Amino acid sequence: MRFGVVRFPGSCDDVDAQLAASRVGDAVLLWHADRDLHGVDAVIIPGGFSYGDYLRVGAIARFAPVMDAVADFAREGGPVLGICNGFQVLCEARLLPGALLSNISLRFVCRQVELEVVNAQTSFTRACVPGERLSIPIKHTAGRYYAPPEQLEALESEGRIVLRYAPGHNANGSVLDIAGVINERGNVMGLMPHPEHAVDALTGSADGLRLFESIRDHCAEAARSPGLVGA
Amino acid sequence: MEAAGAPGLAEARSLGLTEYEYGLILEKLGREPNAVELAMFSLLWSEHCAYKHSRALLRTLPTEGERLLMGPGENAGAVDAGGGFAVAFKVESHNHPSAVEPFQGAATGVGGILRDVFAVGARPIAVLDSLRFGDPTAGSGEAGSGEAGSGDTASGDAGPAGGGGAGARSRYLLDRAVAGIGHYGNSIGVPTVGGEVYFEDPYEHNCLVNAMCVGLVARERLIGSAAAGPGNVVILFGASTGRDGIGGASVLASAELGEGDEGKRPSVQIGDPFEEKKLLECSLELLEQGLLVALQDLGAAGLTSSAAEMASKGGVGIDIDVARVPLREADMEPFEIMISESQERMLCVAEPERVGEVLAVCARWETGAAPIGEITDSGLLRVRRAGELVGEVPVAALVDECPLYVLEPVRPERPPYPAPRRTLPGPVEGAADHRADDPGTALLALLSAPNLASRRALFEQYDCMVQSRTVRRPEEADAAVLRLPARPDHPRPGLAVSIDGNGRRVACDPYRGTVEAVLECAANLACVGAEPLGLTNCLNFGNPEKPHIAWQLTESVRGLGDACRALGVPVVGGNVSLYNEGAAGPIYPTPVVGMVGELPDVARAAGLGFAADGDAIALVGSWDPDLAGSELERLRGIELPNGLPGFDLEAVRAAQAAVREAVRAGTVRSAHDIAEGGLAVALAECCLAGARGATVALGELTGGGSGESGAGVWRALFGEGAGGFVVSGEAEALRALGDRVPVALIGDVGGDALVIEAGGLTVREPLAGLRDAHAALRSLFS
Amino acid sequence: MRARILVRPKAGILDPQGKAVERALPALGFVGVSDVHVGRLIELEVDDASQLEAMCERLLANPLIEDYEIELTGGRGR
Amino acid sequence: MRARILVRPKAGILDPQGKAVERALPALGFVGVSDVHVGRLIELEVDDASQLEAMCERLLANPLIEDYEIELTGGRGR
Ligand SMILES: Nc1ncnc2c1ncn2[C@@H]1O[C@H](COP(=O)(O)OP(=O)(O)O)[C@@H](O)[C@H]1O
Ligand SMILES: [Mg+2]
Repeated sequence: MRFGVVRFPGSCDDVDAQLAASRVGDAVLLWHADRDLHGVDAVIIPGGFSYGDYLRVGAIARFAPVMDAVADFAREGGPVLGICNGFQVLCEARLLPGALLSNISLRFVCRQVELEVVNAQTSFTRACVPGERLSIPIKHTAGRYYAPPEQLEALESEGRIVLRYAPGHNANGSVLDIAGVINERGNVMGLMPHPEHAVDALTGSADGLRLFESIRDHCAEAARSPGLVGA
Repeated sequence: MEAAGAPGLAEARSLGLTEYEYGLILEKLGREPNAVELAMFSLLWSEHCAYKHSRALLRTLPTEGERLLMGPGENAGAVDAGGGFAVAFKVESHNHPSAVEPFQGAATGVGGILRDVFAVGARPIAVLDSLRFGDPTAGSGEAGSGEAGSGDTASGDAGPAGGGGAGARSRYLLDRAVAGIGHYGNSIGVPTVGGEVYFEDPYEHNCLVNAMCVGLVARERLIGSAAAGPGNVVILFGASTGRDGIGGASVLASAELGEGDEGKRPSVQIGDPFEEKKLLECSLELLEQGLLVALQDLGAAGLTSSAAEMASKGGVGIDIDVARVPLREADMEPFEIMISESQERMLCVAEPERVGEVLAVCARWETGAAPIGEITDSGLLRVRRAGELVGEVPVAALVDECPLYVLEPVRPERPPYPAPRRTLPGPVEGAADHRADDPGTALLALLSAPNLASRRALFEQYDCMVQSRTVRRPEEADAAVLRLPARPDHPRPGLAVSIDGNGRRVACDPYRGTVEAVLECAANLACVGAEPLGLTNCLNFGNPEKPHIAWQLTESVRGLGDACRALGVPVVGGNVSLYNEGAAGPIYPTPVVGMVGELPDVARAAGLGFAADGDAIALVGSWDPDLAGSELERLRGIELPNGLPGFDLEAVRAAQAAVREAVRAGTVRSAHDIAEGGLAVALAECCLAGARGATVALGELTGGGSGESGAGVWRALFGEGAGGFVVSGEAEALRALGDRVPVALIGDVGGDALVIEAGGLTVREPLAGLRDAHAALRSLFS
Repeated sequence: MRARILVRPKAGILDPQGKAVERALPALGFVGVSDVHVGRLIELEVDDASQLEAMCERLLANPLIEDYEIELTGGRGR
Repeated sequence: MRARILVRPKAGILDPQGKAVERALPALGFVGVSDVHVGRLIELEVDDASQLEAMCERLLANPLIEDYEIELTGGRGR
C-alpha cells in the first residue's frame, strides 16, 4: 500500500510522517499545489506550521489545491489522518468537527504524554486494544480541542472520540481530554499527538506505530473487499 | 567618483568611526566617501563585522584537525562526521537585539545562525541556546510583566514593561527570549535539543542570547561563499528588503547600551520563520540541483557585508544595482538598501545560463528572487541605482583593511565584580566553621537555585524531536544525542552536542574558567560515549578598550586554545560579542563553548539517571573539588575568589576517555559529570533523572580537611572542579575501570531517598523533596 | 476602500489570552479592569466591500469559534 | 467603561501575517485586496479610562514594534 504525505509550505513533520509510514508501507510526499494524489491509498496531513500558522492555525493551508483532492478522496471513503497541524487543517476544512484553540498556558508544549485508546475499532486504531495506553509526544501551541456541546455529545455517543489524554496528561486544556476524533463516516481522523514521533523505542516510544499499522491493515482489507470503506 | 555632498567626519563619527579610521578611508579612496560608501565602511569596520579587537587573538586558536573540513572564515565550520557526511556548526550571539526586544531578538538570533549553517549547504538538524539573565528572584516577589505574551507569538502581546523590580525585568527577558527561540526553531522544523541558562546579577542590564546550530550535509555538497567567475550573476532571494535594523551593526552591536539607548533604537528586526523555512528548502534544492557557484547568507550589515565577503573570498569584484532589489517599502535610499538587515535573505552566484532555473526553483518555493548584479574582475564593490553609479569601494578596503587594535591587557587586582547576593545563610568566609550548618538544607537550596534547578519549564517550549533524530532528549543525558543514517559498519552511528560556559567561574579566573568550560563540554560528550570532533565558541565580553576586560579576553582565549590543544579538538568557527556592559558595569566574561562529537552506537549512549536498583555507584576521575567559586559560595554571598584552583589537564582527559570507553562498551549504565553544586547535586540529579534513590558513603573522600571545621565534608559534598564523574553499573565492571583512572565505589542505587554519609554528617532527602526543589523554575513560567 | 475587521472569541469560549491580561494588569498596579477579551484586528484596502462578508466567513474568521464585525473606515492609507 | 484597543504592527515593521493573508486571498477568488495588516484587538471594561494609555505602553502593546489606538465604546457589556 502507499501513503501520501502532504507537504505545504511550512510543513515540518512531513518527512517524519513519511519515514514513519514507510515502516509499514510505501510513502510519498504530495505537493500542496498539486491536485493529483497520485493514486495513494491513504493520506496523511502532517504536523508543522503550514503557512506559518499565520492568521489562524490551519486556516490558509485548507485552501491549498491539494486539499480539494484530499476532500474528494475523503468523500470517496479514502482514509485521511491529520496529525497536529494536519488536524487543525482538517477542522478548518470542515472535514472534521470542532476547532483547535490555543493551549490554556498560551505556550508551546513539547512533552511525552499518555493517551487512552477509547475506540479501537476505527481504521486508525484497529491494531490497538480498547483502553490501552499509548506513549506518544505532543508538541503544539494550539491543541485545545473545542466543539459546541451538542457536537460533543454526538462525538461521545457515536464513539468518535478515538483518543483521550490519560488523567494528568491533558497539557492543553482540551474539552473532555480529547486528543483525537474521527468523522461520522470513520475515514477521516485527526489527533494532536504525534504518532510519527513514536515509531522507535530508540527515540522514545514505538506506540505510535500502531496507528500506521492500523491504516495498513485497513487498506489491505479494503483492497481484498472493494467497496468496503470507512470503519 | 565624485564626492559630491560628502557627509564628512562628523557624520562618520556619529556612525561609530573614529577620526583615525575616517582618515584611513580617505586614504584608501583617495577622496571623501559619499553617504553610501560611508554607511558601508561604518558597518564593515564596526567591531561586529571587523573583529577589530579580537582578530589577533583568534589567530592563536588551533584550527587544524584530521577531521576538519572547513575552518573559521566560512559561514559555519565543518568536520567530517563519517559515512560520507559533514557536520557544520556555529554559535552566534544576538545579545543587544535581545536586550531591546527579547522575543524578536532571540528569534532572529536563531534565524541568523540557521542561515549560516544552510549557507554552507547543510540542513540544520539541531539548535542549542545559551542564555544569561539577571537573577529572576531578585527584588520583590511581585509578579512580573509580560505574562500575557507567552507562547502564541502570532498574537503575543508582550508589554516590555518595567516595574516590579530587577527580578521582574529578568523574568520578562527570560520568558520572551525562550518564547522567541521556540517560536523560530519550532516553526521552521529544527529541533532545539539543548542549551544552558545562568542567572547572575552582572547580566541584569545586558542579557546574553547565543544560539548554536548544527547542520548535516553530504561531504561533497559543502559549499563555500567565495564568489567566482566574472560575468556570473548575483541573485538575492528570500524576503524583500525593508528598513529593518538599519544601523544595527554599528549602533547596536558595537557600542555599550547605556542610558540613552531608547533614542538609538533602530527599527527592530522581525523574524519570519515561515519565510525562512521556504528559504531553507529552496537553498538546499538549488544546491542539490547544482545550480550555484556560491551561497552566502545576509546577516549583520546586510547586502554590503554579504557582497563584500563573497567578493573578498573569491578575489573578485561585484556590481550591484539597488534598483533591482525587491523592496518592502518604497522610497528607500541606496545606502539603506545596502545596509538593511531585513531577515530571511540569501545571496547566491550563478552562471548566466543557470539563472532561469534558479528563479524557477525560487518560484516553486514561493520565495522572492531577483538578479541584482554581477561578478566583475574589478576588485570593486560598485553600487548603482538604475545604472547610475552611487558608490564604489575597493573590496579589500572594506573587508581586509580595517585597522586592528592591539589590546592593552592589565590584570585587575581582583575580579571587579560585587559579591553575589546572599540567599543562603551560612558561613561567609570559605574557611569558617561549617559544623552548625545542615548540608541537607544546602542541597535543597542548591537544587532549587535558579542556576541549578530543572530547565524543564524552558525546554518544554522547544520541539526537541522534529526530524526524528533525537535519541537523548534534554535532561535525559549530559549531551543531546542525534542519530545519523546507518552505515555498513555501524548500524546506529550518531552525533552528540553540548554547549557550556559558566561566566562566574571565568570571572574568578579567565584562564582556568575557560579551560573548564571546554572540559565540561567534552565531559558531557564523554558521558554519552562521544568523542569531540570540533568546537565552536562565542566570546561574550565587556568593553575591550578597558584594560581589565582586555585581560579577561586575552586570558580566556589563551585558555580556550590550551584546552583545545590538550584535547586535540580544532576550533571550527565562532563569534565575538564585545561591549556587553550595562549601567552597573560589564557582564561576567562569558566564553560559550559548543562541541559536536561522534559516537559509534547511539543505543549505547548512557543516560544520566540511575538505571537499575542494586547498581553500584562510582566516582570516576582524579577529582579534587574546591568550594572557591562554587555555586554554594554564590548562594552564601561570598565574594568571587581571585583565581580558581588548578587541575591536571592530562588526568581530566584520561578520565573522560575512560568514561567514554566504558559507555561505549556498555559497562556503565549511567554517567554524569560533576559540575555546579558538586558531588551532592550530581548524585541528586542522577536520582531524579532515574526516579531512584541512592545510598552513598563518602568516607575517605572527605579527605584531610575533615578536621575541626568540617570543611572537608562540605568540600566533598559541594565543591566544584573539573574531571569528576558519577557512574553506575555492576560493581565489578566499575571496579575494573580503576585499572586506568582513579575510581571510588561510593554506594548503591535504590530506595526512595538520597542518603549521603560524609564525615559524620548525614544527608537524607526523600526523592519527592528533591523533585520539588528541582522544579523551582516552574513557577517563573506559570 | 479601507476596511477594518474585528474578530473576537465567541462568548462562552474560554479566552485564556484575555484571562492572562486580566491577571497581569493588577500586578502592574492597574486595578478596576475586568472582562478582558483578546481578538484579532485585520485592516485592509478593498476595491469591492461587498466581498468582505464572504472573506470573513471563508478565511478571516472561523465562525465556529469567532464572531466578526466589519467596519468601513473610509479613504485609502493606513 | 468599555474600551477597545487596536494594536497594529508599526508602519515599516515586517508584518508576516498581513503578508500571508494578502497572498491567500487571491487564491480564494478575492481580488482587489491590498495593504493587509493583522493586529490585535483587546476589549475590556475599565473603571478609570485614564489608565489605558499606561496599560498599553506597559503591557497591552509592545511600543517598539506596535502602535496602538484606544477607543472608548461606552456602556458595559460585550
Ligand atoms: N571566537 C571565534 N573563534 C573562532 N572563529 C571565530 C570566532 N569568532 C568569529 N570567528 C570566525 O570569523 C568569521 C566571521 O564571523 P562572523 O562575522 O560572525 O560571520 P557571519 O557574518 O557569517 O556570521 C566566521 O568564520 C567565524 O567562524
Ligand atoms: Mg554568515
